[in-house]
Amino acid sequence: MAQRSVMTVGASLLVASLALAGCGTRGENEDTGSTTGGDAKVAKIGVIAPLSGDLSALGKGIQHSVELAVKQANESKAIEGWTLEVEAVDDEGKADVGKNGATKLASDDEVVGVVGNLNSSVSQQTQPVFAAANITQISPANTGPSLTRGADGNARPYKTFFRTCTTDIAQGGFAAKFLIEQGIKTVATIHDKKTYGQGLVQYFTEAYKAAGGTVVAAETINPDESNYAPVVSKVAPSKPGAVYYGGEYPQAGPLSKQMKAGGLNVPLMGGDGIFDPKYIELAGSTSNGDLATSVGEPTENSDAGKKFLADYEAAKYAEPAAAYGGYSYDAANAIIEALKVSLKDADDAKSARQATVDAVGKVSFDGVTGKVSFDEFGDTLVKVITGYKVEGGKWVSVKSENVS
Amino acid sequence: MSTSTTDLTHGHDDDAVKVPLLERIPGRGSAAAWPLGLAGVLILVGGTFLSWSYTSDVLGDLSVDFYPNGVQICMIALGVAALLFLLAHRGPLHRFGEWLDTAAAVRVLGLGAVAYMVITLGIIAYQSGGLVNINPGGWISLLGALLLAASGLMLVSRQHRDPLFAKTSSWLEISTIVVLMALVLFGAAYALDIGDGGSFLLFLLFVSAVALALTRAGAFTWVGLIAQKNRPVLMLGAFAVAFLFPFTQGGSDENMSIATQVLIFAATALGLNIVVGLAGLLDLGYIAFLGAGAYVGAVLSASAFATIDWKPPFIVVVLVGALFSAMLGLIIGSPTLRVSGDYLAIVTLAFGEIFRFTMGNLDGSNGPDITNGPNGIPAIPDLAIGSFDFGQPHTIAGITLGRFANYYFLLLLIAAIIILVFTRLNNSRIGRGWVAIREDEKAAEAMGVNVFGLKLFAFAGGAFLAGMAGTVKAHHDVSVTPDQYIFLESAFLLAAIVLGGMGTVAGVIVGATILKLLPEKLRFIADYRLLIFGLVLVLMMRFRPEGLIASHRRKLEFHEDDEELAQRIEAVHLEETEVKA
Amino acid sequence: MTDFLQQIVNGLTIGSLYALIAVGYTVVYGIVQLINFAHGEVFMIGAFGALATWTVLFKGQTGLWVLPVMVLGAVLVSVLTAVVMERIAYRPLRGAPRLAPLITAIGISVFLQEAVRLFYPGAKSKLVFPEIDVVTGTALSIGGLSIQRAAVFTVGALVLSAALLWYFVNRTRLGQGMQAVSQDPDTAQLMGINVNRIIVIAFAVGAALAALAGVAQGLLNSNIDFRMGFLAGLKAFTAAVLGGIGNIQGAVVGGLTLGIAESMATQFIPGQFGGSAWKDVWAFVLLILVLVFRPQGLLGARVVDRA
Amino acid sequence: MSPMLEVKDLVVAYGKIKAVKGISFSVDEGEVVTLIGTNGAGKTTTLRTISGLLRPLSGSIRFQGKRIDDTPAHEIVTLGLAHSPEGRRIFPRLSVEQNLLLGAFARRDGDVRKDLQAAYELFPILGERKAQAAGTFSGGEQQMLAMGRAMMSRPKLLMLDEPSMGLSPLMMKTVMSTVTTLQEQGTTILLVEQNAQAALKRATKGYVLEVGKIVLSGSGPELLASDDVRKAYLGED
Amino acid sequence: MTLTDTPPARVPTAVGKPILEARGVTMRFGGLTAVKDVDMTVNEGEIVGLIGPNGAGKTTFFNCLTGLYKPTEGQVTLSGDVLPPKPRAVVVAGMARTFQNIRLFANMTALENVMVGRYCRTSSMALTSILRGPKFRREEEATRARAQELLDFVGLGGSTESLARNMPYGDQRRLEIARALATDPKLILLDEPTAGMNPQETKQASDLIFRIRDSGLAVVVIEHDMRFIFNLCDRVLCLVRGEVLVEGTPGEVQSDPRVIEAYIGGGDDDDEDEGPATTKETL
Repeated sequence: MAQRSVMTVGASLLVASLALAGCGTRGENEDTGSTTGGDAKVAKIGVIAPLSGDLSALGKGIQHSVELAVKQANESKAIEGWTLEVEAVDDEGKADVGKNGATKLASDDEVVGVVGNLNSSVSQQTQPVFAAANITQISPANTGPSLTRGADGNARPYKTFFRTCTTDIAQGGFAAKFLIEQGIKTVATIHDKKTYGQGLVQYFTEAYKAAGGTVVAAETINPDESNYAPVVSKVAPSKPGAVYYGGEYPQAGPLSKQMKAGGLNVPLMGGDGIFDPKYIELAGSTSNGDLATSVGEPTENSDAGKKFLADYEAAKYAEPAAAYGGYSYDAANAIIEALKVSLKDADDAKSARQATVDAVGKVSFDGVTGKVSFDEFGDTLVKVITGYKVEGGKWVSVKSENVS
Repeated sequence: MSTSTTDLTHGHDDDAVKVPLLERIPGRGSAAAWPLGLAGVLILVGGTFLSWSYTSDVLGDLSVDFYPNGVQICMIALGVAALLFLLAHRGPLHRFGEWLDTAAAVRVLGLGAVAYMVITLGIIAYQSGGLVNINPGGWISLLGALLLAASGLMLVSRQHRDPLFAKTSSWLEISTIVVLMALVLFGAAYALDIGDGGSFLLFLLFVSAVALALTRAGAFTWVGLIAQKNRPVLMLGAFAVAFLFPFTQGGSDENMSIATQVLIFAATALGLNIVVGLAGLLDLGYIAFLGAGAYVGAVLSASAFATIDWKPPFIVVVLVGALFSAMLGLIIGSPTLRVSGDYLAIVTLAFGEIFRFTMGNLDGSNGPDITNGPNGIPAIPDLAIGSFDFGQPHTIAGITLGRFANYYFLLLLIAAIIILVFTRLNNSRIGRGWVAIREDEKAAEAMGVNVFGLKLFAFAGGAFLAGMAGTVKAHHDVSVTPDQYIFLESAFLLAAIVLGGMGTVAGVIVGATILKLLPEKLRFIADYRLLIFGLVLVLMMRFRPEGLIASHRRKLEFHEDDEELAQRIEAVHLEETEVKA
Repeated sequence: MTDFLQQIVNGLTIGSLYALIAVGYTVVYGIVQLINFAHGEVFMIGAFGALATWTVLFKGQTGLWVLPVMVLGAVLVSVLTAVVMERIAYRPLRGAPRLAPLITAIGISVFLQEAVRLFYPGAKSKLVFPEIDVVTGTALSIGGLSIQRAAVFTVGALVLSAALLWYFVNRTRLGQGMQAVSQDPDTAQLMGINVNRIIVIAFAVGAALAALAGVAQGLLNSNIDFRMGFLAGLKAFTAAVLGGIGNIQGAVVGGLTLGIAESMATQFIPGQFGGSAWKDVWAFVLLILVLVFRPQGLLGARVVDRA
Repeated sequence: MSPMLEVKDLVVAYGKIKAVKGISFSVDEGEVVTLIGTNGAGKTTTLRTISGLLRPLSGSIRFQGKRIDDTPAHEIVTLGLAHSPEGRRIFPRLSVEQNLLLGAFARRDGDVRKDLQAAYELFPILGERKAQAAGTFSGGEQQMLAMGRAMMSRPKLLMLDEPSMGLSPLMMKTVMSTVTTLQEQGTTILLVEQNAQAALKRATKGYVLEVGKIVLSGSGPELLASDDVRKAYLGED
Repeated sequence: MTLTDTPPARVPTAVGKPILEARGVTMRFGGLTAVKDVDMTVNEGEIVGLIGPNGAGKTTFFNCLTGLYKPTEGQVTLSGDVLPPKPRAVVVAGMARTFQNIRLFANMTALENVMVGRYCRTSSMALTSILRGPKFRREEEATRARAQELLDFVGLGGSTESLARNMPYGDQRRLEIARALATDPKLILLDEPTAGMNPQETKQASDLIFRIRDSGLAVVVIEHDMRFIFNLCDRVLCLVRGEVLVEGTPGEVQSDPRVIEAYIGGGDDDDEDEGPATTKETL
């Protein structure tokens, strides 16, 4: 019987507490942390980049640069009545993860624009997701021409996709001219069989041949390996004046070192993928004279660039801005510029998406990497490329040129 | 409690180790245990109605009195479950208690509740900067959980009958299945909706505590039996749940994107399960067959980057992709299936790498231009079957279903086909042949089983199914690139099978879901994901090599020396045959 | 002709690396019939062990005398990893179905890679391996051939280890015990040989050579990264199978053969399917062909199938 | 004096199948004890359990008074119990001398060389071909090697499993006479043989095993004279 | 062919035409001759025993018969057709076997084990199995029925659903025989069918073998248990050191001094030297 009574007590207690629960009040979204006051509407700028895994250093730089731009915009109350927020999503550098992330961003009604992705192969899968949701996507790093120009080079596949970096065509062309000007008429090309590297070498080769140079050898390496002696040995007998490498610094550095150790004592030239201090570290002391191209004026040369670097420093982010920080900052600002127009009369963020896409196409302002504006394909109009050379263990800019 | 000394004769295989430890607990078997448990439940549940946290931004919002949020509701549910078991142990529900090891269930629930509370309070303290931020409700619930755990440890299992032999009416069975299915649907939808990782983790803990308690109590033995008995109902229910799932998403594609990937992954893993789980062949390059299908799908699509001008209808593409994949399976299989197990694993691994390199090379400069090399084939248009465009949202019964939901249904169909092939082959002459080969290849050969033919068939058949899934994947993904088909993906597929359970459909689906869903939901551990993955593989092989939901036979194969297990499984089998007859 | 010889030199260099790693596969397989998939990771960890030793003890030093200490550090770390791995993960699985240790091996492999990536400072990207006087620097030029100094180190390491290993296996008591266990573990026990200990020693010997290979690769390529073990391990396994798994001489011959085959494929396979883009494909095709037509490998004896 | 080897109620099983079903026997110092019986009677299983390769399900094994049923195989050798297994099981890819030295693996003393000489004296053929790979030897030579190898551990008790299996009569004689020699030199021997007559002739004690049980025991000559043994081996009714 | 429960008969049935003929079978491994020039004929309805001491080459000879080895010289014919050296082809041709150490599919039930034996006599392939048409159902039903019939025949009708690994030793032996019978053989080879059995089980085994013979099959038995083999067989071959030493009726073989010598063993004191010392058998 004792059990029975315990039961009754228990049951009545339960009922009582449930009744009490009905009377409870749970505040509607108490915005305690908000600084801009309760009535500001929220629009989000997404970041989609590899935030974990081996590319995370680059991805985090993108994320923080966007955060910096948004923070500055909020501080200056750039858009009246709206607060901007950053929603960062990890794509791990993988297409399917990236697609999930893109879908997640697209399902968030407050997201109007996105900065990303880092990898072209991921963008290929996120483009349609953002396009279907009318969300502006600006990549700070995708250099593959077909992303904006389609298979035939003249049909824009997704109206929502823009980029602040230049394409492989511009870099390859500049590099070709640069080498010819230096009097190097024969070149061996090597690339890593990845989208970026292969594209770069392809457009370089076209431009180089057109400018009268000869490609004496064309090879590839496997980026998972780090011994390139067989390739170097194969290339060396053709006696090239330089090696043009399509790929990134983790392979380019050791390649440069092994080239020189293997008796191929000519400069290695590459694109923005090798324009990194780590390249010099990996390539060692024999890298003096190696060449690279990068997009835009040297960041530390322009006032905007200097300010960006100083601000970034001041914000004390855990990771450095890295290679794509400037482009990401410009991309975020391009979206913010567009939002100034599109959000003006909008009731909510979602309804402003189409207007934002339209407005981004028309922005024009001076950014960290030069003038920011887009052509009819969504490519950046300003195609300033700078050539760099390794001198005394540092990248030193040699010349800049607008190649458009 | 006169039977307290002889209660542990009931043979769960690992009880033997745990008994001495348990028996050393002070107060074990005392009469206070049961009321202590009740008190624990009351305090526990009572605590959930009070605020747990001072700040409002941790784990949703735990700062409001008399308004439990999701995290607290899970705790209430846990308490209610413990209450039911306590009442079944002694009290109004004792009729059920006769069939169940109620003490074990209370023990698991109690310990689970403690873990749950400790983690919750830990998260609150960590995220809001100190233990001060924990409000009294949290401490009260923790106290309740501790009492419940103590009660569970002190309770002694009564002599109970094996639920295997419980005879139940069919309405009870069918309604149990329906309720379980509904819970699965509800739970899945709820879990997917949880935004932050902490809450998701806690929900997982809650689900596993309840599941473990039911297992410990022996309830799953009975569930397994009625599932066998009412197989059609179960299958129907499972598909109904899977079919209804998109409708719970309120038109949002966020989770559907994940769901489609889970399905692609699960379908592929099911295909691999034919090779590994049924035929016992280790394939470490299986992703290549999915890739072969995807490339066929891409090359024959209307993408501007496609290199072949033939644009057949999709159904033809599916067949071509599947056949192409199967052909690759034959090419790699026929010379190498004669080599022994380990070697085969390496050969398939090498084949997977060859596939990836080749796809990266066939770009016009290092080979004929077929795959566009590393750039892959992007911009693959959405499928359109008849007038149904998979790219466009459709509205059904007032609920909008987006692009991914469309693909979800198609993939569900493909998964259903693969499941059908899997189960029917398993229960046929061919399936028996495979088991025989796994058990003793030489004896199988000596009994006239066509060992080589059956292995080759498994290999090519598995490849066929993966190729089929691949063609859909190409359209679903929009682009096909070689870097999606790396070795790690094959390892993941294998892991899905190993984690879930070799040779079972449910196991593989569970495994695939875990491997695809957890990383998405637990993004805060993203960087440690692979580390944990590696560790889990090692631990699984050490402690539960047959996987979470293993087929009986596989379980036995991994426990060659366990005679008790063999007896138990035979008893289950006999009961099942009897029930079916 | 110079091209040919140059590629032979390159092939021998890479082949020596493969051979050093392959010995580990072969020794362990010979004794427990286990493909220790995680052996490539032991090699990687050796390289990191050497780098860590240098960073902690000698940062900035380039003297040749540093090298032996680095090698020692590498060997210690690798051997420790291998022994712990055997004890914790493999030993409990002895007698389990073949699938279990193989999957365990994949798990360990992923785990070790990730552990290094996450917990070794800076290991998320490639790390620069220190330059050491005499063994790195400008290549030697002999009759038009360019020979990297580190290549001399690598080949030398292989020759020396092969000689020591030969001595160990054939002339020492433990080595004899090891041979006995590999031929007949049951009977070996009857001789008073502690089989568990021999298995640990086999893992340790393989790990020591892999560590040496790790140092050699660091010196050769001047950088190391946490992923270097996967492909190297796979190639080394291929080499072990090529030579006849379980056979130590076979591992050496197989490694050198594979290395030379790869560099030859880079240079001499003409047309679209040649060049370095296809060399890995040819290496794996070679593996498959060997397994199909000579499963016992180049030097292995056919094992009589006891019914 | 307690027996040198004492086996009590030994039960050994492979999974569910019991191969040895509770046998007891003992070997005294200086004896030659033989276990005879048909295939599958459990003789080899018994020896493998004594030497630690198999673990008994129940029962005890004592060697010189010390229980050894829980001792690992490689330690049992060091106690002075050597086992020359069925089918010789020499290490085929090692030389004769290497094989012999492995027999002394567990020993730490310096007399190994001396024993090596003793083995070569006992089996001159081994001395003549000490560098040859053992796998190239004929069955009889392999058997000699196996016995020599077992003797290298200086055993107090030597267990021989089917030493005459598959040998020519001439070889068989040599092998069996070696058993006698060893006994004369003071080694206690536990012999498992199918050639019952040869075995019983030398045995001080014999046990007949059938399906895992001892069905008959007695002194060698007793058993040899027994009708039951004849029946067991030739099915004479 | 049907197997019926006829009572065991000690009397040999009428001997029919030869089923299995081995002619001059020789098997060498490297330099060692394991089996030398062995002839053996087995006629319909006959039980032939194969005896010999350990290491006499019985198992090697057996493997030559069952297609595991291809004899170095000589050939084996079954009903006039030369047997291909493939175990599976041998089964299809009509010769089934059991194993010395039981090799059942341990984690399958008794019924499933026997159903595997039906594999080579059934034909439903993938598509049939997936679509489950009437043909599949019929065949599956027939397989099941036949397997049950065979289980009943060997006396395991009550253990249909037991796991093979859970069955007692004697039952496992019988199950192995049932599985072999399921392949519809003309001849069945039993490799030490009573090893490890107690006398009662041995008796049951010989009854079973008689019943198999009575149903029209030829039987070859390898055994060590002499009582068993001399009770059972119509004819016995004694193999010593790879050669046929004696062939004849049980009575003849039993009383042959050479057999006694080979078994109980000519001690080393007997100076009688016979058989070439060159033939050796190793592992």
